[in-house]
Amino acid sequence: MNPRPLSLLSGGLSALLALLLVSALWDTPVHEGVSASVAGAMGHTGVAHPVTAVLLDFRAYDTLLEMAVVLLAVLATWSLGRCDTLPARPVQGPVMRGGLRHLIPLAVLTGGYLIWAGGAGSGGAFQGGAVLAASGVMWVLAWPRRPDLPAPLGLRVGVTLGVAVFLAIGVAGLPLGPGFMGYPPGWSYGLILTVETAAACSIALSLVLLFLGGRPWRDAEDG
Amino acid sequence: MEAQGGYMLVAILLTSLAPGVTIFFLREEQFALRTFLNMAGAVFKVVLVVALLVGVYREGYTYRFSVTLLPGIDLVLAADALSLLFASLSATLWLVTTVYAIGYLEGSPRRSRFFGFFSLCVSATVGIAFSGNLVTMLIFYEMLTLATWPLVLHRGTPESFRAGRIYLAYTLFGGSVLLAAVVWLTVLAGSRDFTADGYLSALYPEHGTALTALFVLLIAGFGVKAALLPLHSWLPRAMVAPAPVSALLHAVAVVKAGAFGIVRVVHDVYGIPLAVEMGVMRPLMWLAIATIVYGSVRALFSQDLKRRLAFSTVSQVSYIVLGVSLAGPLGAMGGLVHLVHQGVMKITLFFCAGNFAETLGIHRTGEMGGVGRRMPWTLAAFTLAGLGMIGVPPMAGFITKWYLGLGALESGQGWVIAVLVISSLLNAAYFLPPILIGWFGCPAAPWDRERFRGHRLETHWMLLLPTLMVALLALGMGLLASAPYSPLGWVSFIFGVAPGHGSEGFAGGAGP
Amino acid sequence: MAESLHAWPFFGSGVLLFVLGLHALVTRPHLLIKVLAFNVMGSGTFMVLLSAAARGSGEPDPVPQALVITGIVVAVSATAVALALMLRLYPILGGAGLPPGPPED
Amino acid sequence: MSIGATALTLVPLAPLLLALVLPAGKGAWRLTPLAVLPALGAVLLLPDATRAHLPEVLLGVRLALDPVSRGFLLAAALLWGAAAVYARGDLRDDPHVVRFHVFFLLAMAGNLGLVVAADAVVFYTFFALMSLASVGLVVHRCTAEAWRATWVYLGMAVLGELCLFTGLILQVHAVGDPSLERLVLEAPPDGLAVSLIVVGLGAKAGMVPLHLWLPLAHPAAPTPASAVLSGAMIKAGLLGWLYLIPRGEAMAGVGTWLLVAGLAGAWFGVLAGVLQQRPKTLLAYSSISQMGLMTAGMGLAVQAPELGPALTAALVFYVVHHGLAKGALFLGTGIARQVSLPWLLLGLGVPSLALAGLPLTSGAMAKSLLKTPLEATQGDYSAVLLLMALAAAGTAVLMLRFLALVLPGAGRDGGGSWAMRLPWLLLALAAPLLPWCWDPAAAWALLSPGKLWTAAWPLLLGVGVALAGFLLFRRVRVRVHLPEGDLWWLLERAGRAGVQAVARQPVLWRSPGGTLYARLGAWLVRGWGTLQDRALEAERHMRRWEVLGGGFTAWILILFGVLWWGLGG
Amino acid sequence: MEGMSDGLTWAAWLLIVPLAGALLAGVWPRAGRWIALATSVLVALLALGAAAQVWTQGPQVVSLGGWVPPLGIGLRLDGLAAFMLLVAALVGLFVGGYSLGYIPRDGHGERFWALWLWLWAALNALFLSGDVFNLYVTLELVVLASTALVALSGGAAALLAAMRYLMVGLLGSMAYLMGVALLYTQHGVLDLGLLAQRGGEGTAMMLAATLMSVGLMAKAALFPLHVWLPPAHGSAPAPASALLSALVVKGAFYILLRLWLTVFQDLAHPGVMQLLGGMGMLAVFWGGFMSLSADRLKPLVAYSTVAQVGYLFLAFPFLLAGPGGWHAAVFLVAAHATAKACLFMAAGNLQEANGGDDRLASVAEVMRARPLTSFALGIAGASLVGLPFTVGFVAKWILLQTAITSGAAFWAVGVVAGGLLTGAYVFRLLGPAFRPGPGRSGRPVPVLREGVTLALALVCVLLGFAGSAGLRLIAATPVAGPGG
Repeated sequence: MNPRPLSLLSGGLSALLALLLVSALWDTPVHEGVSASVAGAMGHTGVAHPVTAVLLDFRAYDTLLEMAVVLLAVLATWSLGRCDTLPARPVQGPVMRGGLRHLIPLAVLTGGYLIWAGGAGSGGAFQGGAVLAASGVMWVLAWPRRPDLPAPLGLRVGVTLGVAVFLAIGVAGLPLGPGFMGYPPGWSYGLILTVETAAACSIALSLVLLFLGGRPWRDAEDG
Repeated sequence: MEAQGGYMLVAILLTSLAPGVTIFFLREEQFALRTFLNMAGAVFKVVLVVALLVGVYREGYTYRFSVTLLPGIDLVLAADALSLLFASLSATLWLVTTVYAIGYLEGSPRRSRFFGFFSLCVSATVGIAFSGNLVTMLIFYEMLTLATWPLVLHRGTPESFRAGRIYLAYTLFGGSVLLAAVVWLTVLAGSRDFTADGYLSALYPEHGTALTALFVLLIAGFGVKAALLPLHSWLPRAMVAPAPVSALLHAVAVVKAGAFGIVRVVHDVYGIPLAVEMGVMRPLMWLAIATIVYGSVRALFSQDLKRRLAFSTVSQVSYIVLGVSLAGPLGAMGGLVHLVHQGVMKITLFFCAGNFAETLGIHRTGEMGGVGRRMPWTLAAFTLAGLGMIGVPPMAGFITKWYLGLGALESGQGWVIAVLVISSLLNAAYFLPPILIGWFGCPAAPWDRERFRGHRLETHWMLLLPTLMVALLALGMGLLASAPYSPLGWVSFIFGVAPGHGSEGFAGGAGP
Repeated sequence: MAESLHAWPFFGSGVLLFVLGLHALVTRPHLLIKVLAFNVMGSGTFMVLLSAAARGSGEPDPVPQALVITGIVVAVSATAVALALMLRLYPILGGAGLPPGPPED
Repeated sequence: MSIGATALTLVPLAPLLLALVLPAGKGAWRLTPLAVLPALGAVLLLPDATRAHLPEVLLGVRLALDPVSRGFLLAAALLWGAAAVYARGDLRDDPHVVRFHVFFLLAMAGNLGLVVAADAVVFYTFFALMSLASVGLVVHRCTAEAWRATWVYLGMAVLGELCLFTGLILQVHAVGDPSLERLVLEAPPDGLAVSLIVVGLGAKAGMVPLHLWLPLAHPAAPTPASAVLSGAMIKAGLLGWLYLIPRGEAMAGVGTWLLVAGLAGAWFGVLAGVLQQRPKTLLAYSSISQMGLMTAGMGLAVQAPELGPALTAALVFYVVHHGLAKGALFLGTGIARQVSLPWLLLGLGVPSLALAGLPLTSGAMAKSLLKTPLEATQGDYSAVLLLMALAAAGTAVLMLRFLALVLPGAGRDGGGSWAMRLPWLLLALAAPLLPWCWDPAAAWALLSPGKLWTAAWPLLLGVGVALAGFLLFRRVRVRVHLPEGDLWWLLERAGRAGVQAVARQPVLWRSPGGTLYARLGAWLVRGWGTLQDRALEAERHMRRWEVLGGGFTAWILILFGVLWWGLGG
Repeated sequence: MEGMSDGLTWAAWLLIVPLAGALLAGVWPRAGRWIALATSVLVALLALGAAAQVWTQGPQVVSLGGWVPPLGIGLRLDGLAAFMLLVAALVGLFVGGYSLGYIPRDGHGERFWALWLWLWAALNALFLSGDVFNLYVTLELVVLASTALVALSGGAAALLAAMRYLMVGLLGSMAYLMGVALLYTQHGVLDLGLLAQRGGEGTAMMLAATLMSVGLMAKAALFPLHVWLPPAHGSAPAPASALLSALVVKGAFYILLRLWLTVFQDLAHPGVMQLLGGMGMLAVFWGGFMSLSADRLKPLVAYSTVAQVGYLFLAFPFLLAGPGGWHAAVFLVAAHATAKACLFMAAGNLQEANGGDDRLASVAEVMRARPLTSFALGIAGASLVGLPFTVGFVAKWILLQTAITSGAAFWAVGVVAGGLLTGAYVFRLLGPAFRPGPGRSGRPVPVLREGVTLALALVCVLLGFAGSAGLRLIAATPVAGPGG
């Protein structure tokens, strides 16, 4: 079938689906969802901001798996092969480099603040990590020679750090705290903070490596 | 007697299973070890079966072994008189056929594979014989398909592949139908052991149609291997297999498994009274009669010797079904005793066919002229077995015909004797001519592939000895029919009738 | 019903994004567009989730927000793997569109 | 097992064992005559009503010796002995001598066994053994004529056996016990069963419509074989009738039927015999005629139960007489060319005239024994007696025709060992001596003038007719020649024509499904091929991304539709 | 229902060990092979322990981090989950053993271990998770790990197959996520148990059910959406395709079954169930038919997976048949997983021995010279067809029994006909082994690999006797409503 009628058909079907979705959502009841019980249990989390509490305390297991997804993505891209030299067309001229020389420290600072602010307001590991990753990417783009990244082992440890720390703390919850992925009472704020910083660093490193799109080092066999 | 010695049954199964599996992994040239394993397994199995025979006959022990397969469904091995009849047949004939096969396949390739599957097949047959309920029988029944398919393909020629494909199509179809039927029956009546007069009578009134449909499915499932009329055409095609395969499988193991299954279903699942009440016996009899006549007619017109024997098997196995469908003790005795007699006689015929083919390269009945001069002993065995098939006394075939006749009269269908007569006539028409031209004719053309010329014996001793042994066995079964350990004696023991003088109530007459 | 009314534009746009993404994913052969379409569908779903959270009278329910954050991160990593694969496929397919039939495997 | 019982079992067992031993030993076939000794011993020494019972063998074997079977056994034993001795000389240098003697001994065992059998199953077993073994004798020479005779004989033997089997099984079921005594007494007058038995045994006894194999088999078989075939084996049919046909009023129909068939056989035998060219065929027709008389006697015995015992005794004597005389004639014909005329005249003349009923010979006594009970009772059997007498005359004509055929060839080849002459002469002597040693009183009674005349006039009439016939044919020079196996010759021709007619129709012979199967097979294979291509095409089509994605959306809508419809939207 | 602490420990450790193993293998790939072996043995023992726990104390819902479900995430350690964990552990153990001989020791091979352990961790998380959104994340983990495994062999076909697999996977996940969003909008709760209690039959619930079901059917390769499976499983390395066919496809089916047993049980209308069953039957015949016409070993086995998945979907029409109707299909998962894994391993052996070419004609020669692998192929094939003495026979028996007790006899006919079709293509696979002519043993294949393949085939036979135990374990699943 040439594309013409097929796209029409798919368009029609999608429109129909849209109508269904709207009609379904139209008569869904309004409810407070879980926010009431979240507010109620905030006291024990040692964190002020409810989203961070949900993310890192109530549904900590989700976040662990989510960070695992990022790590697995990196491993998957590495298993596809080596990344070619980047970028295809380096950015010439002093403006980029000059600007970046001031911008990157600022970005790192904001990232750090975001991680810290996560405890009380909106922010946290992922947001901070994202900003750090952005600065990393800009740095890689600006200085196009082979990026002098740390040795493969270092990279691997760095990427795995976030998940490893979170898992270690989760396992510690078994004997000490209220079971797996539970923080021992009173310790939750400190632990959440460590998890957040480790997660932020790992995510930042992972995103930069994902941007590179392959193994940034020469393996034994791909000569 | 409480059930004990269940492990004896497992031991009997293992006597062929264990050597079978080990033989698979032997290299081709480990000839001595393979022969030893084969023979040891066969002899040991016969010894165990004899021990069982004595146990059941003299002390009346019951042997039972069960392992749970599914909640409410067990794998049960039980040795009652009927199962011992079939088991002893398979055990003795396996011993004989192993010797024959070793002689027949001397120097041919892939013998480890052959003997491996050969032993698996016998363990499946013995498993069917000793199975205590329908589920176990179904399991061994399908295992038999798996074990026999490679044997049909053994030669690897294109037509053996075609035969294998057809064989597989039929038997897999039969297996599936049987599986569906057994599951349905288990759902209806639970998986219960075989009992003397069946265990379905309680269900009859309200599950009437279901039971009839089930009966049809069960008979169709077993009928495939028993080569009943519409499902028989795999048997003549499977004749491309080597002689020992067609001898043991298509004369004894496979075909008898089907017939044995039908006997079990009619006697021990439905029970004769229920089957008669449901009115399924009459169509079964008509099916058996149609197969008998059709088989004999096709045999008459087929020139190839083994194909003729195959069609004769198709017709002869339906004697057993006819006997069972006569719904009387005498008819059933005739059918059951034919289970053994036909096995022994047919295996003699196949051995002789194998000898003719192997020694003189004779494949067609027309080429049998003057064989009597060159291979008198084999032709004598062929004559004995041929006369037995026709039902000439004192051979074993006559005993069957006699009891079937009496059974027919006893159940009021006297006209069935006409069928027996027609079938004997047809048998005579296709067995006597080859025998006659064998003894008195002269060879049309010189035998091209003549082997063993000038040997002391007319052919390899491992081919001749088994042939003569089974021929004498066939004669003995006929001649000494009333002895307690003869098939007729054992069948009378099964039905609790005094052996001899096939009419009820007539004591065997005190010896002088 | 009043509260759900004022959330209507967000539900509507969420659904619209989802459907547009689906349509583009289905019809456009170009791999990059497919990956983008996949992200559009993702954001459409997240929009629906967030508008469900924002419907309430008080401040929005935190759980959907956490779900959305997790969803975004997962979407990013999936997109990254898809792009890496696409880069590897580019020389093989000689164009970024999925071939009509399968290469004779 | 008492001595009597062992002796009785040895009667059939001796030839069986010898037959099994024969192929092994080099010259063992020379011992064949010894196999008869147990039978002779049993006839002479064993008392009446000796019983033997082997419960283990077959379905319980029972043997017995009673006056009737003693007579038959005597005839069989003497005849088989003589033939065996004759065969030693006749077939000495035949290449297949061992094979002949094996089948000879098996047939002997069958014959002797069925005579002493006291159980229906045993009778049937030995009957089957005898008829199948004798096939080996008939086909021995492997000439075209022999094969033709064999196929006919085999076909009729198998048919006869099966009829007998069915009849027997019906009777045994009715009575519930296969022992012959009870069968004869208690068997219900079941028309079907009895007629099957009559037909089954009739095929062996050469009853008229079923006699076709006799004239074919006798010339084809070697001399000793045809002697025994005609002398002893066809008597088995008569013996079977005696054992198995129940007596009683209800059997009157069967009786008359037998009588008519018997007389017809007697006459047919004579008429067809006279027109034959070869002496052995002539003798075959003479056997048919004699058996016809005996069947008639049997019919009378069945019809009139009160005459039963007397007639049975007469039949027994008749069997012995005919057996020995016919045996002598056959053996004589065999060596006619090596014997000088006077010996031949004596050796053949006496038995042939005895057959015709010459006074002072066993023939006269046999016929008179047969007639006296008829004359004695009040029923008027005059018509039957007349016909019998005329048949006797016919036999006389036949015998003279036989002598005319055989005597000219006397002494041509010379030689001929004593081993062949002795048994022949011995049998020939039996004709005059038999009445005296059987029943001297009756033999004396025969000498009375009345009895002499009743025996003599049919003979004289026969001689007169023979002379007239001889003169007529000499002048007219017409060669009337009836082909051997009269009716069979017609059947064969009709059969061959029928087969050719069928073969010409192409439709019938091509296997019905031939082309149909081939076409069906080809169509199936083609269909399968196209189906596979279309499926692969559909699969490749479905693999395109647009189709997959579109299918996905469509699938969502379909499922939602079904849910909506199902849950009552 | 509140789980005692040991319920949580078993479930937790079943998540922690594979995750830790995956992390270690990721960081230290050179020692990946030994880490993987240790992890697989450990996880197998844990799975046995969990099964024993469920067998004795019965099913448990365990809340993570001490937060009770509406707030926190609950793990469901019941009969169904324990059974699937056992199957995953069994297949994982044997695939591990097999991979020791399959994966080369050089750099390229090392990545397999980490990806495999990630897949195993993801599957364990998937089987245990009791939260709808958490299932989404585990599904994503499975998709990424599987894509990487498919793309591992690096050929053009493999990369394209991986891409197509990823696309379908993501499309399915996105539809699933929209379903989750609808559920949350409707009920505001994510835990399976709580959602089941709320139930409801509004359009939102219906649409959520549709979206999630179709998404999962795409990932489980049910008939119309199966086209990505044959190239993916065909071109992946043997241990990878064994895992994909035996476990990954079953994961999607597991979630679908879980949803229809709990969340959507009110929607389980006979019409829908018959539709799903019907598509299952279509898949059986289409898969069987395509296997018959495949001329290479791996596509033939891959299409056979498409067919066998069809059998699994028979669970849905039996859902309404009465209590425990769906147990038969779940037991079939075990039967198919073991048989299919063994078939793929044997196919791998033969392909490598035949120098990478797996055309049926040329593989036959190698078959004849390798009795061990052909024997394993025979037994696994027999188990697939459902011939006696194999776990396949027991599975087919229970399936037929349920079909007949549920009164819908035509499913029984479908199962039997499907069995015949399976028989056709399995014996087409085995046929060449009996052709005459010399066998060519081809390239050397490590004995360990052939040994492991045969061992798994023998496990297929041994499991045949575990029928009643398996059923009893599956039955320990608390399900309210019809499917209970």
